[in-house]
Formats: sequence, structure tokens, C-alpha cells
Amino acid sequence: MSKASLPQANGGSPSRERLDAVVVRFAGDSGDGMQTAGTQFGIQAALSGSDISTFPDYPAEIRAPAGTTYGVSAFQVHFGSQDVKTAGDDVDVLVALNPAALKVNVGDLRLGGTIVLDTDAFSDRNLAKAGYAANPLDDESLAPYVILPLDITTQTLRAVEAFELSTKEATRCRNMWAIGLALWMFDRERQATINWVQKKFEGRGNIAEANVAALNAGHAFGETAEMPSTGATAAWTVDPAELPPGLYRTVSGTEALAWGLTSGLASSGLERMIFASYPITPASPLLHALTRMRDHGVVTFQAEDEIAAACAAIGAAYGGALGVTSSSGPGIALKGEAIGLAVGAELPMIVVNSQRAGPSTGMPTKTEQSDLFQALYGRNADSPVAVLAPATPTDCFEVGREAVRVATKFMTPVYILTDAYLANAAEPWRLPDLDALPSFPAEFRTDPEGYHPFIRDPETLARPWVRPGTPGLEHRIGGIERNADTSHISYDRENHDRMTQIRAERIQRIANHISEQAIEQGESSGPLLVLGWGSTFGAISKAVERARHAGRPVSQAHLRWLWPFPRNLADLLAGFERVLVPENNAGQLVQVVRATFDVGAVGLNRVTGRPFRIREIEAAIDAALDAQPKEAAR
Amino acid sequence: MSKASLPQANGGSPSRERLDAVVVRFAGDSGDGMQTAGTQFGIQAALSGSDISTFPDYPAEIRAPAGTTYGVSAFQVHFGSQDVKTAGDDVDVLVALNPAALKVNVGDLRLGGTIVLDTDAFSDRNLAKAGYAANPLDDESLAPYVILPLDITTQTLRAVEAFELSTKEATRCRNMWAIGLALWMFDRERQATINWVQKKFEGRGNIAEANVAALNAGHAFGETAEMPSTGATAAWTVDPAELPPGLYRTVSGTEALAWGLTSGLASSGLERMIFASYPITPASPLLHALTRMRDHGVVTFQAEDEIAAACAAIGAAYGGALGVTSSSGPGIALKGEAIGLAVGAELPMIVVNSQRAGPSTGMPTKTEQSDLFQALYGRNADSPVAVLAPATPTDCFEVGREAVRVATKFMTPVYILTDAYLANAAEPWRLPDLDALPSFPAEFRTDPEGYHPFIRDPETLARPWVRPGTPGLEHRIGGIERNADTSHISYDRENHDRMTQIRAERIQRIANHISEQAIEQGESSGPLLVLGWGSTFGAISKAVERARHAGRPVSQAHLRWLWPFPRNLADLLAGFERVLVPENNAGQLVQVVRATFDVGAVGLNRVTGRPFRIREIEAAIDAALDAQPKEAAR
Amino acid sequence: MTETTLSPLSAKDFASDQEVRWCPGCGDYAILKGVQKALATLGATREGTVFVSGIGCAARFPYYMSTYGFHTIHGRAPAIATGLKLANPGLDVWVVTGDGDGLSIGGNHLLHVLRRDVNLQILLFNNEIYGLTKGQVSPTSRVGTVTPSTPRGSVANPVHPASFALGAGARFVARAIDINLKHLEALLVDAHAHRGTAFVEIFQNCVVFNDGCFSDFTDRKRADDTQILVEHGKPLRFGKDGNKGLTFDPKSWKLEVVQVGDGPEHVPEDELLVHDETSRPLAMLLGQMRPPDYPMAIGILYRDPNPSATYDEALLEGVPPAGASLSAPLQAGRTWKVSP
Amino acid sequence: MTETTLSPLSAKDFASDQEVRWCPGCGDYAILKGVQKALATLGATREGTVFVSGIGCAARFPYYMSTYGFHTIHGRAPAIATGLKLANPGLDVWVVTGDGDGLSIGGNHLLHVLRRDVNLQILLFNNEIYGLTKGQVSPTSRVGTVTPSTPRGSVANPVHPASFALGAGARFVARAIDINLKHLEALLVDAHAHRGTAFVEIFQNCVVFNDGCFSDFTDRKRADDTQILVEHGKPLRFGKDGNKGLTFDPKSWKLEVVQVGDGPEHVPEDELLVHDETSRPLAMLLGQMRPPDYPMAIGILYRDPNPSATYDEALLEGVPPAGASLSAPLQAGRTWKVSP
Ligand SMILES: Cc1ncc(C[n+]2csc(CCOP(=O)(O)OP(=O)(O)O)c2C)c(N)n1
Ligand SMILES: Cc1ncc(C[n+]2csc(CCOP(=O)(O)OP(=O)(O)O)c2C)c(N)n1
Ligand code: SF4
Ligand code: SF4
Ligand SMILES: [Mg+2]
Ligand SMILES: [Mg+2]
Repeated sequence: MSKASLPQANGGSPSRERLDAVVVRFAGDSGDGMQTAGTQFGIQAALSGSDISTFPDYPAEIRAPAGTTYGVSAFQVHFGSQDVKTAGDDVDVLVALNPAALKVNVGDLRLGGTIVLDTDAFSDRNLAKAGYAANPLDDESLAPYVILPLDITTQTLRAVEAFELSTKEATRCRNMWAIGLALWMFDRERQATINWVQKKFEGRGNIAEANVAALNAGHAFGETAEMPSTGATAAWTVDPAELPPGLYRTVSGTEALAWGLTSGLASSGLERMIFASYPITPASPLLHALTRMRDHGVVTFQAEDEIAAACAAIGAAYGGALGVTSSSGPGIALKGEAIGLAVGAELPMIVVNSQRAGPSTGMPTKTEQSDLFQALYGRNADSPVAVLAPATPTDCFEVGREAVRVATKFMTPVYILTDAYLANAAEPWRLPDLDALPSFPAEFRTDPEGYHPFIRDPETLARPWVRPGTPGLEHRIGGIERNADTSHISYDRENHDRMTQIRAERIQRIANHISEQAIEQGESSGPLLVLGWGSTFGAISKAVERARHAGRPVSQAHLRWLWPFPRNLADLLAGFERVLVPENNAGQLVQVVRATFDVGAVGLNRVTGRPFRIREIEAAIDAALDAQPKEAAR
Repeated sequence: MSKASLPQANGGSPSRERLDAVVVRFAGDSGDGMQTAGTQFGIQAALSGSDISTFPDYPAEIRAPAGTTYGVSAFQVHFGSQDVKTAGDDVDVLVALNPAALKVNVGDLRLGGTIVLDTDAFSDRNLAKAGYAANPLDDESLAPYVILPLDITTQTLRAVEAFELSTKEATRCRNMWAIGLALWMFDRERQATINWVQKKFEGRGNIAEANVAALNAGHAFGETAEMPSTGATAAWTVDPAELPPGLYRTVSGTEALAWGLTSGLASSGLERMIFASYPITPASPLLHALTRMRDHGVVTFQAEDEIAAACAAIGAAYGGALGVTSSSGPGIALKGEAIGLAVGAELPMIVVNSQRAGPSTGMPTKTEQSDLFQALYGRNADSPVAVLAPATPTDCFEVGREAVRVATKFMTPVYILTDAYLANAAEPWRLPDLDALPSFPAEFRTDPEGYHPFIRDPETLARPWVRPGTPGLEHRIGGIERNADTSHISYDRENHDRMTQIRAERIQRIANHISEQAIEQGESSGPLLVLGWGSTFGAISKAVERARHAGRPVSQAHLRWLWPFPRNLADLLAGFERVLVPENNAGQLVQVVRATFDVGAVGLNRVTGRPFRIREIEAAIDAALDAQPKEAAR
Repeated sequence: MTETTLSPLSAKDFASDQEVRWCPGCGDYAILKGVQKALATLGATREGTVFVSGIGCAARFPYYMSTYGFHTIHGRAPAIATGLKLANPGLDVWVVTGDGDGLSIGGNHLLHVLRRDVNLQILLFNNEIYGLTKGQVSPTSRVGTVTPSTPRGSVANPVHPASFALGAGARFVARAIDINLKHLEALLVDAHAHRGTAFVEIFQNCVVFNDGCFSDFTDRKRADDTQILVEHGKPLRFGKDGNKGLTFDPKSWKLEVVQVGDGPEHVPEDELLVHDETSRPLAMLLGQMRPPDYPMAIGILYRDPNPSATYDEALLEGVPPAGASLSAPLQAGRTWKVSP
Repeated sequence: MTETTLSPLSAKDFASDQEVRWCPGCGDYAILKGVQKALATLGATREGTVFVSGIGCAARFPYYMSTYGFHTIHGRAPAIATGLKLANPGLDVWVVTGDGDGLSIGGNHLLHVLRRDVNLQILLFNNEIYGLTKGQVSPTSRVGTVTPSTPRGSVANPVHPASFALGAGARFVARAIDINLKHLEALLVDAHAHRGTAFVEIFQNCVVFNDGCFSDFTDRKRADDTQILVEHGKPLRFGKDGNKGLTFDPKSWKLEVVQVGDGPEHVPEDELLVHDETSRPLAMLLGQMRPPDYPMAIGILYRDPNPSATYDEALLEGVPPAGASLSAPLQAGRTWKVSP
């Protein structure tokens, strides 16, 4: 058993109930600092040895009017002593700093869950703004829950009185008071948060101290049992998780991907990455993150539009750098023609798609997995590319590296399909041993002997990469079809047929250079396999785990590689009577699987702007196992 | 039996061999007038009662240097007494006006075929330009063919001597001399061609008469038996075809589509079509053709790029007009994001894709069927649209009308997948009875009572179309997700899931308003169905016809609707043990069929820049019938 | 252009029932008010007016209007509006766009709508930042602007919307300031009166991501000395009581700021440069001025004195409604009969 | 910029082994020669030079050069060239584009490369037509141009490349004529010497689809009276022996064509307008001139006197090669240890 080396929180009071895991959601107005509160609470939980998974949920509007439902900002923290794989199906404890926050979030609270709310904010005006006809504290609507109605504003103002802040500044400390209380409720240390507050507000006068005071006051409020008696417990203990030993930090998918790409760049030996992007939700944070990697040879270029971004990445690749472009669905749609050029000219390129709900503008801040088809087929003509997807925030690191390796080795565009959930979700990450990471040096041809642009490596079928500036290798390439043997422009019939096959075959051969598909859980054959990809990993894992716990004969496999498929996938699938493919789209991977393999695959499809709930998948597993084989196969 | 009402050509001389059908190809330099010659010969053949199918093959270069192989321009005419369905597998008679024309085209000539060539053009200079090391007339390379080496230039110059043209002008009459000879060889009338020449060169002095003189001289050359004796026949007769009675003309796919869209516009009762397009090969001719339909309410807008063209069509649709946009693959790739807006905002729109060989720029003048995936999936997120494809040049008329009907009835983008072959190929068309064409009036809502933008017709699920300017129905729409019940912007989870399903279901319901899938040939069940779509129709029909003639148990079905599929398609496919899907792509429809139905479908895939040859499909039919069922299903 | 209804509408009648969702203090609120007032002044109708926008904070504009509205996709509003005008030229179409929407992703469509001269109004809300996507640099951001995508400060030279429009061949180019409501309203009325595309750049303060980026000339206290309202045929004066003016030196091709008056070191009014809104190069020169060296020019920089037929008018001229029989084109060329 | 090799290359050394495939008589041939000569004059190397083009007749250019070349997609060459310069700033990059490629589909990228000021040369072959796609109207085609897509004559106002570039903020804007080989060659050398984006519009005759569209000022017989070569610091004279000149009236903001000399109705040379290539508005004024009323201005219309760091230089400044250990960023922020 492993243990965090950090000082343990003070022991739980005798009345504390032990929990395996808890989901806490902090909700308030956009201006209430809920993202900060949640992030700090999550980090503190992780530092105290829990496994965690966090997810922010903020409004589409930049700064919606205070008190409105569409201005509610929330942050969810799932932490526990066990493998925490999702941000949690249901909320156990909701901290709501105003009526709108209550209204928007209460539906996600489990029956019997706890609501901590700031009674001071439940004014008639705020209730009206939230659209409450009557004060929910006065009627039966909250009956299914345990309510802790606290005068948080009053308490906070009292706690920071000494620091002579403006009322606005003083009220802004409410989030710290709330964290303080929450840390007490879950029996957590608070020193790291105090340190962070002091650093963050350094040089801003009293603000740091006021925030610390509010934090301490919230904690003390719990400690000194000023808690109103509700007949229910409001204090719990969560044991530390058993994590493999190592140095840890929390990481979001965006950070991990930025670092993965940068790490891949280093391993490739290339001098420079040109990361060309046009801002779009939820892809912009990757641009922001990579802007900070300048010291690692990363140049970020904010282009005039998505087409220019794709083109700049292609130009960079032609110039011998690592060309990366990033966007979300609508922006990727614009890049299709340009990516086709990289397919035709056979240039390495990485295309990151942070998927969001669509069609069209859709729901820009919400997650979805609906751009798989676009990645596979969203270009003119037969233009095969490689496609891979991370499963978790931390997995983004490896996927970023893998994309660099394959793009440069096979001279091909590689799509990375991440999504709004992975981009924003965070979890603990055991830092890799950087020195032990394999390197995969990209090669540039310098020898003019026998050179023509589309001469191929017999094994990978990749053409040589030549850096302009190299004497003797001057050549012209483009998007027009080339003769396979001479590289001259060619309209020859059989040649085009052959080149079309070569382009497909080259992508297929990537399968010889990637890991075979593993079974995540369960037997390697049986009545049912749950086959997933991308950010559904957490929910599927938990669902399969629970089903297996309940004795159901189900296995799990999760695809990192969506094209080409791992070469053992046909055999692996053949071992199962049925395959269930849960996706946050209307059925995309399931269609490719059905078309590619002789397998009775059925989809489980939900597009609600967030990943599956575990129980949705559990239910589908049960249904699939109970269904007649024939039916399942349709 | 039906007969053409035109005067019959003079009876065949006793030595004429009777043929069912012939393929003649005229080939020369870009400047030699081969397109004109071929077109006129084709029309003359049609006027004389033959069924015909013609196809031009011109160089990608605008006006390549004379005498080069990449400057060769050719035009093929297939005509016969039987249902002529393709431009022909092999060439029977090649007319080659210079060495380059011979070099480029001889490979398509059947063994034993006839070559008419202009010996005057076989100078050392021209031979060198064509890349001939030695004169092919002097070696054995043309041994497998019957050669008619004629001094066509000399003969032409002599024929037009009287008209005092410049040598350049006089030499330009060679094409007419060649047609004259060809008309004699196939025992055809020439009056219509003479009329055409006179009209075309009206007011240009002697040119008209000189051309007529050349034509007559070519004809007389054959007639007066100045033909060199080769030991082989060079004169044939082709009986008239049995065509259903009616008024006929020849029509290319481009013309038929332009008229079909315009006819659909009239039947819809809409006031105006805004046809917005950006030029691109091979789509530009549709723009040109519709520019001539101004008197029919058609406004053509040459936009600054393909995105603007798609957007202008969408703006037009929002304004209550018929919005149509047209391009080829690379341009359609650019429109994906905009078309997504039409999907989200549920506006009618027609997207015409004249497919060409890719990826990227590919082979712009060559045909391919490789944009089916792009049509179905080439947008961000789940964004279902309707997709249909014409099978023949004449079918373009009906498909154009059908697209208008469905787009306006279902408030959806409809893709028409035509291709470079269909756009340029021509065949006889029995003119429809215009008054008998059904009308399908588009409806605009004017009643404010209970209106919201996404209120739906319960049967079609279409939302109402409102023309801005209508009082009381002012509303705002866009690409953001809407609440299904109120039409307000919505980020609600279940609503998005529901709207995603509604969008898919609305497209599915089109299947209730289109014809069921018919069997073209053969039994409605059996060991093998050949399932095609688009321009492969001719070759597939002939191949199945021949196979059935040879007693093979094979049937044919050809899809006009690629999404949604006709509702009886599942049952129809279930009646066959195997399904063979020939496509000019790497396997697209076959994948959709495999994914959608439980059917063992295999692809026959060739991308050579031209439609299948009949014998390629015949061979695949044989192979499929002879294969083990298991194997065929993979 | 617009049909008139029975009783003229007030500014408030042009407000939709949707809650306005910009950040408190955003300059967009003032512009919204200005547009609503201008519509009332114009006697516009709700049904005859359409707002077409792209994507961005500015582009949410149509939701807050009770007219027809189309919130489209990023950068494409000019193209969509062009199609709309061709379909339905009687509509009064206003395009609302941002500096990113109109000049980054949408630059090409803006160029072409301007050069074609489609009969509509374009309002470009320039806040020199990407508001909706949380504050990245925009093509109008000045060198040195620090944003999440340019943490070391932007290194790209900005594009100046008015210069761009002039270079593109626009026939009405004007500028206004979000909070100068009276001027804005009057200017919009002029823009609407112009036959052809009227391009109006509106300096708009983004309180959240670029607060005060125009305060050097919009601050009420400093405005007199840092703004100049250009009016056709009038000498170019500004400053408190017009104590300053502009002169032009045709040798150096430069403008100079001078004290107006008769004293020493002063320049008499009749030697000042007179604004000629029909001169494109002068508009270019005035449009290039920036504080602190020069005042910022507000008002109509350029207006074509002889607007010709607009693109929509010219393209649609003589097009009849659909429905004519197709038999003429179908039977043109050679036909033949096959009898039974 | 370019590495020097042992013996300097001649113009012919810059020709590739590919047969040139433009129509006989196309203006592109002359330009090709001019570029090859300029490269020789510059002492360029094959390996250090890259031609990047979009799609069109003009865009086939790279195939005929023995340097590196990338024939990309329609309209996007400026964006691709920008990426290339960022990857490999030591290369000497030339973008070749057409009026459709550069100003229709590619207008946005042209705008942004110009305003950013990336260090490369852009040659826009303006033939006022779409050559490759067989003769449709282009954004530079004049009103009334009859083409397959405008059989009744174009109704759209054209965009003027030089005005557009000036409005976009270009810092080097010049014009040349395909057949004025000497001038073209010298101008290309100047363009190359400019630090930043050099924009050169080349009037190019498309013999097949728009033959003679520039003959009013390119015809050798008429050229003297219809062309004016503008040179910095020199009075603007043209005509046979410079018998004509331009004056500028700052009241009307108009140029006037005058007879130069001392006689009556003549204007002495020292009263002529002197070209100042550092003035953007003057460049605009000169760039707007069109025959028959005015001569067509050829040469350097505008050149920034103080070019600053180009975009590629500024963006890349201080970026080290990749490879630094990631342990610093990974361990920044809070980490904790789990021990076995
Ligand atoms: C195709 C596409 N690319 C990117 C985006 C993301 N996006 C939305 S608005 C915007 C820029 C907004 O800036 P601006 O036009 O200046 O408007 P503002 O928000 O400042 O009013 C961007 C990049 C998008 N919605 N669609
Ligand atoms: C995305 C895309 N759209 C359209 C085309 C078709 N196309 C090729 S070149 C061209 C225009 C050529 O005109 P221009 O740039 O003036 O070059 P020119 O041929 O006149 O030299 C067009 C429309 C294309 N290849 N790709
Ligand atoms: S982000 Fe800026 S522009 Fe957008 S609403 Fe807020 S203040 Fe206005
Ligand atoms: S079409 Fe025109 S531009 Fe193109 S190669 Fe021919 S002459 Fe030159
Ligand atoms: Mg902005
Ligand atoms: Mg051109």
C-alpha cells in the first residue's frame, strides 16, 4: 500500500462517516470565484492523497449579469480513496452561493445529498432573477435533500472586517470561506491553499490576509460546531487513495497535450514546432498553453482564420519544422481542403480537434465526440489520414507524443480528437521519467543520389522529408497527382489507381508501428465487449468494473487508434458475441466497426454535452447481455 | 418498332459491314477543333436515328503548345442501333490528326481497330514533340491495327483552295474533312452538319463555304474510293436504334441539370433561384449554363470564394429564394462549415458537387465518385443531410427537380453528386412533357398565431419557412442549439439529445416521400445483386445485361438516393446472397451499406479518372458468383 | 426600402424580448441603443429590417432586436447578407460584425461586399480584441497588446478598418464612438441614406478584456483635444472651442496640427485644410491619424458623390419571376422526332 | 538571406527541366524570364530560394524554376509561405499568385500577410481574368467584361490591387508590366531588397481570354503617353521626352495632366508634383490613375522609409531550438510524492 508523503490532515472527529469517494460541486455567480475555489479544493484533495477528477462548467457568456441562471459558474470535484475515473455521476454535496446556482445545479444532486447555501444571497431580487416564484427554502421543493442554510456572506464579512476592504472586495472572499468549510467537512489540510492564496495576492495589500482569514473562518465554523443541526452528518472522512509511487501533480487535458506535443517535438529532434491556430472554444486554451512553451522551441502563430492556420502548419512542415494546427469542429471543417493538400503532398502535420457539441455553432462550451466522421472522411476524395484520441486528461501527454512520432515517420497528417471535457478536466498525474522517454528522430534526406520527391521507404511507404535549403535536392511538389515512379505530374489512369492504393496502404502500415489493442478489463472473449474511444473511458471503465463486480460477463477495450485500427482488432472483436460501442455522438465509431469487421456491434449514443454517466452504460451493458443475439446485432 | 422521322442516309454500298454499335474517337491538337468535330459527328449520328453517348477528353492546360502529348484533345462518340449506355470500352476507329494524338490514344484502340491518320502531320518535328523516337508508320508498332494513312492536310488544302484563306485558316478545315470522311465511313447523312457550319460561320466571309467544301471533300474521298487499299473494310452500316417515340435532342449532364434545377424552381412556385458559385473544373459549366436562364428567374452570383458562395445560397434561402451552390470536391470541402449552418438553422439549400479525381487538386479534369463520404460526413458534428446522385446525363434533369422538391419540403440541404463524366457526356434525350411535370409548391408561413421558428410539421418534421418582410413573424435564427419547444437558445442536455435525434429523423422521413428502390434488371432475389450509384450506371447496366445474356444469375439496382436510403432497401438487399458495389472510389457506398444493413457487400473499386469499362464489371460479377459465399462477404 | 406601417415605431419598439447578455458596462449596450434610435428616426419597420451577424460578442446583436435577424457563422455575414439582398432586395439589411469577425476570418467577404457595393449597412464594432473567446489579440490590436495568445505583447502590425475599407473601394466610410450616442445615431441615418454599402467603424469599449483601449480619445475630459469630427466642406478644427486645426503640406504630404487664430504661431481658419469627403486619398490621410500626435477622425471620412446602381440592383435588373416555360431552351438547337 | 555558392548562377540556371506549359504568347513567359534574370542579378542560390504559389495559370510558375517550389491550393499561398518563413526564416521566399488566386479566394491571406509584414516577396500576375478555369470574370475585371459567367458584362466594381495593398498596410507596393522586362527585373531586385513584404502587381496579358486588356498603356506605340514611371524624389513626368507631367491641386485633391515647359498653357518642371514614395495617400492617388484620363503609374508607388523588424523576425526572436528539459514546466505548480 502506498501513502502520500504529505502531512496528514488532522484525524477525523468521531462523528465522521467514512466514504470511498465524494463529489462536491461549487456553484455561484461568474464573479464569485467558483473556478478558483473548485480548483484549489481539488488540488488540496489531491495533495492530501486522494485520487481526484475535476471538471469546470462555466457559462457561454463572458460575464453574464450577476444573479442570472445563465451566469452560473460551477466546478465539480470528485475525489476518493479509489481509482476516480470520472468527474462523478451525481453530486453529493452542492455549495450554492446564490439562488441561480441552486436552481441550475440541484437537478444533479443525488437524492439525500447535501446543499450548503448562503442564505444571505436568497433575497427576493436574487430569487426573481433566478426565476424562483417562491423561496425554495420556504417550500417543500428541497425536501429530498439535506440543507445547510448558512449566512455565509455575513460570516465572511465578519471574518475579514479587520482588513478594511471595500464591501465588494470583502464579499469576494466568500469563496474562500466556502473552501474552508468544505475542507473541514472532508477533514482536509488547508496549508497548501493558504500558501497559494498568499502567493496569488502577493503585493496586493490586505487581500491575501483577508482571504486567508475567510478560509480559516470557514474551517473554524465547521470545527467549532457552529453548524446548524440538521439531524444529518455534515462531516466525512475519505481515506487516501492507493496510487503508484512517484512524483505527482494535477494536470488538465490541455496542459498534458501541450506538454505531450512539446515532448514529442524534443524526441523527434526537430528544431521547432510551428503551432498555428485561430481561437475557438474549447480549443483556445491549447494555444494559450503552448504560447508558454517558447523556451522549448515552440512558436505559436495566431492566424487570421482556420484555413490560414492549417496552411501555415503545412508551410512549416514543408520547411522542415513540426507543423501543428488546432481548432474545434467548425474550424476543422474549414481546414479540410488544406489538410487534403498535406495528404496529397505527403507532408507531416498534426491536427488537434477539441470537439464540442454541434452541428454548426451548436453548444460551444459543451463536450461531444461527434467529429470522428469529419476526421476520417471530411475532405474531398479518398484522402486517408491517421486518427487517434486520448482517453483521459493524463493520456493526452502520450497521445501528443504518439502523434508527433507517427506524423513524422509516415509523412502524414495525424488527427488528435480530444474534446471539451478532456480539455478542461483535471486529474493527478504521475510525472513521467523524462529521460526515459524514447526518442524517435525525424530524418531529413540530404543525398541527391536517386532522389525524387515520392521515392518511398519500402517498409513504411513514406516519402523522404527534405528541408528547403538543402543543395541538390531542389524539387517542386503540390496537390496534383504524381507519377509513382518519377514524381512528375501525371494524369495517367493506372498510376492514379496505384497512388490511391499507396496512400491508403501507407496509413494502414502505421498499424505495424503501434501497440496492439489491449483488453482493459475482463476476458479476451465472451458474450460482450464494451468498445470505447476518447473521453468516455472513465465512465465505461467504472461501468464495466461495476458490472463485473456484479458478476456480468463483460470485457472492456478502449481504442486510442481510430485509424488505422490496431492490427489485432479483428481477431480481438471476433472473440465476442456482441460489441457495445458507447459514444457521445449519433453513432460513428460503431458504423466504422460494423463496416470494417464482421461483428454485431451496437451503439449506445447520447449527446447531452457531457460524458456518459456511469449508470447509463451499466444499463446498456445489462440490456445488451439480456438481449437476444440477433437483436443485438442489428 | 420505332423509326426516326429523318430522311435516311443513302443505302449502304454492298461492301458495307453491318454493326450494332461503333466507337469513334477524334483526336488532334487543342487547336484542331476536335471537340467541334466530335460533337457534330455525334449529333449527326443521333439525327440519323442512332442511340449515342459521347464524351470529350481535353487537356488540363488551356492551350498547350501544339504537337505535345499534353496538348492532345479528343472526343469520343459511341453510337449504335442498341441501347448505348456508355461512351464505350474500346475505340473501334481512331482519327488521329498528328503523332501526339496517335501516341496518347492508340492504347485505347481495340486490337484490329482502324486508325485514320494524317500522314502530312507525321513530320520529324511533330514526331519528336510527341516523343516518338521513330516514325510508327515505319515500324511494327501499329501492326495490330488497320491503318488508313491519308494526306488529310493536302486534301483539305486542295479542297478549300478556291476560298483564298490563310494557310492557318485553311488547315483549320481539317476537322471538317475528317468528319466528312467519317460520315461516309458510317453511311451517314451530312446535311445537318452543313447547316450547322453555315450558321456558325455566318458573316465570316468564305470560312463557312470552305468548311462545307472540306466536309464534302472528305465525304467524296470515301465515296470515290480514293481509299488506299488495306485489305480491310473501312465502310460500315449501323442500323437505327429503337428509341421510344417522342421529340429528341442531345443533352449533356450539365445542361440537363441546369434545366432540371430551373424546372424544379418553376414547379416550386418560388420567385427566384440564387445560384452562387465560384468557378472550378469541372463544375464551372453549370454556372455558365445557368447564367443563360435569367429569363426563368435564375440569378447567378459568382462569389469571391466557395465559402461565400455557400453563404450567399444560405442567405438567399433565409430570404425566401431557392439557394443553390455548386462546386467540385476541393470547393465543397470549403463549404462544410457553412452547410452546417443550414443544417442547424434548417434552411433549404442545394449543393451540387461535380466530382473529380483527388485528393487535393488531384486530376481536375478527370472523373471520380470519391466525394460520397464528404457529402455524408464532411461537416462538424452529427449533421445529417440528404444526398442524391444522377445516373446518366439525362437523369440529371429529374435529379435536379427532385433536389428542389425535397430541399424545400424538408427544409434541408440536399447534395447532388454528379461528376466530371456526367457533366461532359451527352446522349439523346426524349424531351419531357413540360406541362405534365408535377408541381410541388413551396409554402411560406404568414400566420403569426402560435409561431416559433422550430415548430414542426408533424409528418415531415420540417419547420416553417418564413420570408423576412412578413409582418408579425419577425424572428432570429442561427447556428446555436435551440429548445425544441420554444426555439430559444438552449444549452439544455436532454434537449440537445432530442434535437440531434429530430435532425436525423427528419432526414430519414424523406424516405417516405421518394420512390422505393427498383430492380433495374433481373430477379428480385438471388445469389448476386450489383448495386451502383451515379455515373457507373451505364457500365453496370451493360455488364449485367451481358452476364444475364450469358445465363449468370445476377440482378442490378442503382441508387438515386444515397441518404436516406429508400425504405425498402433493407428488404431488397436481404433477398440476395451477395452484393457487389462497383464504385469509382476506394470503397465508400459499400462501407455505408455494410454498416447500415446486415449484408455481405463487397466493393469493386477503380479510380482511373474515367468510368468503369464494362468488362471490368463483368469480370467482377463472374468473380463474385464464383467466390465462396464466406469470402465474398469479407 | 422599408414599408411604412401605420404609426411610426419608437426606439423601444425595436428591442426584442430577450434579456441582453453582454457584460455590464460593455460598449455594445450603447450601440444597441443608438441603432434602435436610428431605426426609429428612419421610420423603419420591424418586418422590413434584417440584422445579419457573424459570431462574437458584437454578433449577438440580432437577438436583441425585434426585427428579423440571422446570427450566422464566424466572418461570413457579408456573404450571407449579399445572398439575402439578391433574394429579397426590398429588405433593409444591416450587417453587424466585430474586428475579429469582420477583419480576421471575414476579411475577404468584407473586401468583396465593399467593392461590389451591395446596398446594405455594415457596422463593425471595433474593440481591438476577441471578446467572446476571452480576450485574444485581434487584427486591430496594437503592437504590444498583451493577451493570452500574445503574453509577450503582439508583434503584428494592426490593420486599420477605415484604411482597409478605402483600399477595398468602399463608397461610404465613416467612424463613430459607442458612447457618442447622438453622433452615432445621426451617422447611422446617413449610412442608411447612402445608396450602396455603407461601412461604419464603431469604437467599442470591451470592459473586460481591453478596457480603455480608446480612452485616449474617448475620455470625455480629453476628447476635445484628441477627437476631430470631420464634416464635408468645413475646415478641419477641433480642440476646446475649435482652437486647433489641421493643415496640409503638399510638399511633405503631411498633416500638421496647428493653433487656429490670428496671433503669432497661429493659423487663420481659412488656411486650414477643408474636409472633402469625395477624396479617397484625403480620407486615407485623415483615417491614418492617431493620438497622441494627431486627433482621431470621427464622422464621414469618405462618401462617393455619385453612387451608381448598386450590385444587387444591377445584377437583378430585368430578371423576371421564375415560371416561364422551358420549352424554348429545351428545343433550341437540333431536335428530332422518333415516331411510333 | 541566401547562401552564396561558388560561381554565381545565370538566369538560365534558374530554369527547371520541365517544359513550360502556358499558351503560346502568354505574358507569363516574359515574367518568368524577368524573375530568372532578377535572381541571377541578386546572386540567389537554387537551394536557398523557394517559390510558393496557389492555383491558376500564374501559379504553375514554380514548376519552371530550378529552385525549391510548392504549388499549393487556391488562394492560400501567403499563409503557407508565412508558415514556411516561420519554420525556416533563412529562405528567400517568393509568392506567385494571380488576380483570382490572390484577390478573390485569397484576399484574406493577402491582407494579413501584408499587414503583418512577413519578409517575402509577392508577385501578383494581374490579367483581369481567370485563365486556368477558362475565362470567367475576376475581381480585377472591369465593369462590362463579358465572360462565360457574365455574358451580359460584369456589373461588379473591380478591386485595384495596389489600392487594396495600400489599404491593407503594405510597406512596399509597386507595379510592373510583363513585357517591360528591364524595368521588371530592376523592380524585382528592389522588391527583394525591401525588408518585409514586398507587393508587386504585374500586368500580364492573357492572350486567350483577355487579350489586350492592358494595351491602352502597354502598347509600345501608346505607352509613352499612357504610362508614367514613378521615381522617388523625381517630378512626375511622362510622354515623349517627358513632355507631360502631373500637378496636384490640394484644394480639389485632384491630379491634373499638364504640358511641361515654359510656354503658355505649359507648366514648368519645378511646379510638377514630385513623387514621394513614403506617402501612402500619394501612392493611393497615383495608384488610382487610369487611362485615358491619366497615365498608368508603374514603379514603386510606396515604400516604407523605416522598415522595422518583420513579423517573422519579431515572432522568432529569442526562440531557442527545441530540446530543453520539460522538467521545469512539469514541476512548476504544486507536486507531491507518493512513496511506495
Ligand atoms: C469558424 C469559427 N472559428 C472561430 C470561432 C471562435 N470565435 C467566436 S467569436 C471570435 C472572435 C470574436 O472577436 P470579434 O469579432 O472582435 O468580436 P467581439 O467578441 O470582440 O465582439 C472567435 C475567434 C468560431 N465561432 N467559429
Ligand atoms: C478551392 C478551389 N476553388 C476553385 C478552383 C478553380 N480555380 C483554379 S485557378 C482559378 C482562378 C485562376 O485565376 P487567377 O488566379 O487570376 O490565375 P490565372 O489563371 O488567371 O493566372 C480557379 C477559380 C480551385 N482549383 N480550387
Ligand atoms: S467580453 Fe467585452 S465585448 Fe464581450 S460582452 Fe464583455 S465587455 Fe462586451
Ligand atoms: S489562359 Fe491566359 S493566362 Fe493562362 S496560360 Fe493561357 S494566355 Fe496565359
Ligand atoms: Mg472584437
Ligand atoms: Mg488571372
